[in-house]
Amino acid sequence: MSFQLFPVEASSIAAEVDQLLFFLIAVAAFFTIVIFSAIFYFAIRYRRRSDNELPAVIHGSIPLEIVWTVIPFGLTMVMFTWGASIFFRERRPPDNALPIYVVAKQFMWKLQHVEGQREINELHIPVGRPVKLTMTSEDVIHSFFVPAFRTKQDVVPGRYTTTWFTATKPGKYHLFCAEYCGVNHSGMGGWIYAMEPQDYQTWLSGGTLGASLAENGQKLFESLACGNCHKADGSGRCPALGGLFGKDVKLADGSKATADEGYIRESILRPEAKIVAGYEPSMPTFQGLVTEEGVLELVEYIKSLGPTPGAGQAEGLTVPASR
Amino acid sequence: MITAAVEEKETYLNASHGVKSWLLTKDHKRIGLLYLFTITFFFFVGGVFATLIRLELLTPHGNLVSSETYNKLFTMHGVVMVFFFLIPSIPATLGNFFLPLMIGARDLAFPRINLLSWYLLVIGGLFAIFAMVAGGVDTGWTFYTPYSTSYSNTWVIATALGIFVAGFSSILTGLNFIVTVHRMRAPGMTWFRLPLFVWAHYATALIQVLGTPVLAVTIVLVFCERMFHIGIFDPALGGDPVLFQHLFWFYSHPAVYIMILPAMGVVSELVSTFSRKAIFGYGFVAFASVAIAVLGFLVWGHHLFVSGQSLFAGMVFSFLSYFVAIPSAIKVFNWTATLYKGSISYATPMLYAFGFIGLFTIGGLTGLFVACLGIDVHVTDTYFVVAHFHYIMVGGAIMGYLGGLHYWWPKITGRMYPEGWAKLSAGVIFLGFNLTFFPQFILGYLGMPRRYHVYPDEFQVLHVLSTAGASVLAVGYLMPLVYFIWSLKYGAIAGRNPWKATGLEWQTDSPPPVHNFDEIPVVTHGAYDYSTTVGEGVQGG
Amino acid sequence: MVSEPRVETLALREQFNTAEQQKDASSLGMWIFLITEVMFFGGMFAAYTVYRSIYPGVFGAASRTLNATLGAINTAVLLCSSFTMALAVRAGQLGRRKQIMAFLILTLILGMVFLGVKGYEWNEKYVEHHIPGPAFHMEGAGLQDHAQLFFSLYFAMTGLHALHMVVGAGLLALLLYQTYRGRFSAAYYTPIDMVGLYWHFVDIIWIYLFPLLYLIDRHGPRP
Amino acid sequence: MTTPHVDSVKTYAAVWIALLLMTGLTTGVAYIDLGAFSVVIALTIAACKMALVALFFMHVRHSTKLTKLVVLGGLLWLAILLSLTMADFATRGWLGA
Repeated sequence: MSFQLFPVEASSIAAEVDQLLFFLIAVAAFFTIVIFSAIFYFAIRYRRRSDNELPAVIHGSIPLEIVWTVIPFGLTMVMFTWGASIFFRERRPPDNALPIYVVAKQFMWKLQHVEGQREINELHIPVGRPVKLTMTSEDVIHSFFVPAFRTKQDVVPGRYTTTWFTATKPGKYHLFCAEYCGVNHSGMGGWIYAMEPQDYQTWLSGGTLGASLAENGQKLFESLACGNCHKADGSGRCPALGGLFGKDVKLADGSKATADEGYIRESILRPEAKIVAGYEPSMPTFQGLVTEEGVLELVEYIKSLGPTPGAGQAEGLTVPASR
Repeated sequence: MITAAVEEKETYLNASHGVKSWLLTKDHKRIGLLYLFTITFFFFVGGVFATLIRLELLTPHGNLVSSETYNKLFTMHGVVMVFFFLIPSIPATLGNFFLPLMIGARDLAFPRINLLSWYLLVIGGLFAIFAMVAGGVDTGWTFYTPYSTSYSNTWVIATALGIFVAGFSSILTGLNFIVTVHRMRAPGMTWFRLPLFVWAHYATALIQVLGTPVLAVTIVLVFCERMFHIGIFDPALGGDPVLFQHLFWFYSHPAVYIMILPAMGVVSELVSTFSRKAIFGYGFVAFASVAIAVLGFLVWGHHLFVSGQSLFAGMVFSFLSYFVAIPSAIKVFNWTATLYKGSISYATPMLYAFGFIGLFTIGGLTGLFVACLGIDVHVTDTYFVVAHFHYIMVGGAIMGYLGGLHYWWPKITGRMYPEGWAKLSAGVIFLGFNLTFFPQFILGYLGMPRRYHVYPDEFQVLHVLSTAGASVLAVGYLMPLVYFIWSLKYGAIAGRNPWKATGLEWQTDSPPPVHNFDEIPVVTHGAYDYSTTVGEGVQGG
Repeated sequence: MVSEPRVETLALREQFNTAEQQKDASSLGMWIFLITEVMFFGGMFAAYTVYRSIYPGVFGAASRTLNATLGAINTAVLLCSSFTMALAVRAGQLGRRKQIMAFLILTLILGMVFLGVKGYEWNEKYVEHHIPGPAFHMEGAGLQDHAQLFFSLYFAMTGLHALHMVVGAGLLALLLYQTYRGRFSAAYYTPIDMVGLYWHFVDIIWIYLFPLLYLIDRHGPRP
Repeated sequence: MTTPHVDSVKTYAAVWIALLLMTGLTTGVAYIDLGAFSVVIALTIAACKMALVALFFMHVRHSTKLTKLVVLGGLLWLAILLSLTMADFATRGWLGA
């Protein structure tokens, strides 16, 4: 049985979070010491010596009130700004991040690599490269928590949430579910294996390498006969999907939507929620026909589609989304 | 006449007899005692659950109970402690008993509603007890959807109903207090002569009145969703479970201030009485209570930093959260400054006040950690948060409650508690508390998630420390139960004003007569006026 | 005139010093209670606002299936009942027992008409399969799920509103009985005043429910 | 004891007629396509109706400052609930997250 007092720092953000923690500990320790010593000192120095003693009357001091309002306020604003700047970066994945898809369910983590590897309760990642997780849940809310990376994100059914991190140190780290999810909540954990890039490549090419995620998505696309309407040349009843990902889509009600993972997911499961301008709401829902993992494969397939040369772009497609 | 009459003077305790005279009483003092019995019962029920939780966590592999049972234990611990102990604790017992006395009123504005609110708590409690006996509930006290609406197979509805009914008890108490403070003050009792205990309860009442209805309607919606499968929060119908979290925390974050503000009020009284000085910066402390109540409504989203709430909202809520820190800090500094050049007594209530200030300081300062976005992502839903809110809710609220109970025990019963035992138990509680919860900060930062039945081996040492502390704490909590009961018969006769304090409640008999004062006092001084004489109640002229 | 002071003494409870203090306390208590009611409905208004902002189209389509004419008529009925209630309170202020009774009866009748129309509308929903659940179906709107969200909120909001109406009707009946027994006078009519406040508050909730549920997006999606 | 302010039946009737007219107005306007303004107008009319009911029928205009404060406080708290909740839902996807 090992015993530790402080968690390892294994991601690019971990050291920053810890520095902020040390700042907060320093502030907290300072005030704790000030308050505790003042109480001890006063309690002893001014202890009651006779039962009828009447101490001096003091009502207060405006300058003191100002001092102990302004100084803590200044300190808290430092804390806010510092914490928010870390959070801001933690919540915005870089564009070049390695995508991993996560489907959580009671009580397991299902993780898929773009190359097609599937893992359960284990995730292999390379160090030194940002990894972006796109996550959803099949049932209740879960939370993807890797203490060594100082990162955590709830996984919410019905939508995608994302998180990202760059592992800095090869090793084996705890993965926990941090949002209470039912009977076996505490068993819904696993391991993150951070590996040197070449080891990661070896791991990727080893094992039973099936089709890539996009290839699986293509198979699914074909077996569901999506292509009957979503014709590549744009002549179908539904918009062509080539080059769609990341673009802004003009909708029938005049608004715009960015064709990100969440948009594609919604379009498959609730096709009538957002109708592309110029098209009839003719697509049936695929809820119950496609699993969350299947949807992710389709997302990855649509992502992989470049613009079809010569094909008429769907009317709704306009300028590339500006980030 | 005088010697004979003093012995048999009519008090609220002996004015009438029999079970009916208690169960149908409209006297705020008797209702306060009814609450006292009720919440003491729930405190020990919740305590039994806590004990079982800590025993289970002695070993990492879940050897004592099954996961199912463990989940029910922490859920019922939370539900009982929050809704049936902490929220009613100080306001409904000490507040009920002393608020009218402290403002020089004969009773609360609506005595029948006051009795009704006790019955509502009892009925709510019966629902909750039914749920526990029938098989328990396992959603966590937070009832997050869709687990609570679609997945849990336990007694969610009975528990939710219990909380709903108890919520109305809390609303009615708050309503009663607000009207009482506005309309029932004795002649001369201006707002700035009010004891800070009254200010704190006024602020608390605002939260009870403004926040609790939102919890009530949220429970109604959860109830409908579970019963009729309509979707308000159901992602299968396009509902957003995060909306539930917004509505839940709109109440449940301010609810923390329902627990801590009254304790702060108690501590203001204790610090003043036992250093024989006016509270330093009275106006600042008074307004800090109201500020905490108001600002407390603007910060609920800091419970949702990793929930899928927008990045923008996360920043707004973190920013606003820091504003609550300021009035809390003002209070701590002013209490400490009150000690300066005081005449400080080490009576048991003062020991609790010292304990409160120390533990609340730690609890409050760690609040800065969890309000900080960068840190909270890591520590939320871990034992760090568990430790933080226990420092506030146990280290703060319960220390304040016990301090107040010791302070006013002579007034309530007419008897003194045994000082030696009381000091010992205060010390035991302080030590046991810190040993229980300080290790949990470290556990949390290490990454130990909350609500875990089984945990990795490397966390065991800290868990064992925590459980050891919990056993000490349990002994500390049992001691007052014994000596308080003992004192009813054997305690020394207290007299009107054993602490030589200034408040109006000390100017009437102990225990007080049915209508509190033989003659309604006329108030001529502010609270805590120790400028002329010691004791014998200088607030009334 | 002789009986007036007696009534007043009877009604003054022991914790108060004067009848005015007691009246002020009741009125303040009632207003605070109404604020708790605002927050109670506020939770549902928040849910409504959120989902309407996420699904404006479906909410519009679902809203168009409601019968706006009946909604408007019902609004008028409720406003009339508020008017008669206000007159009942006025009659209370003046101590005119017969007028109080007449206006209370009118208010009660109008309240019943409102509930009747509401019941008729709910029955329409049932016939049209617009009640959320497995049998739910809405013509035209492809998004059955989101339309169910609208109707869940519709039933929750109008249902809780109607429940408040029923409670109000009960209070009116109680007032009628008390007025009949000669409990009230110009010196003491606080209960009529308080029930009046409650009744008007329930009216105000409907003043918002009507446009939010019935009138949003009546003209349909724009080209 | 202060005598209550007794409004004339005429005042009540005028308020009543104004309320009925506004109900007709809001229903009528709803059928005119005003885009986003439809909601604004509907809610403005509702607010006016609420003000009339509160000020006249509920006697807020004759009430103590405290009562007025309670009313405004209640509305403010409702606004806090709605606006801070929407601070999340209206800003999903902002800041590129």
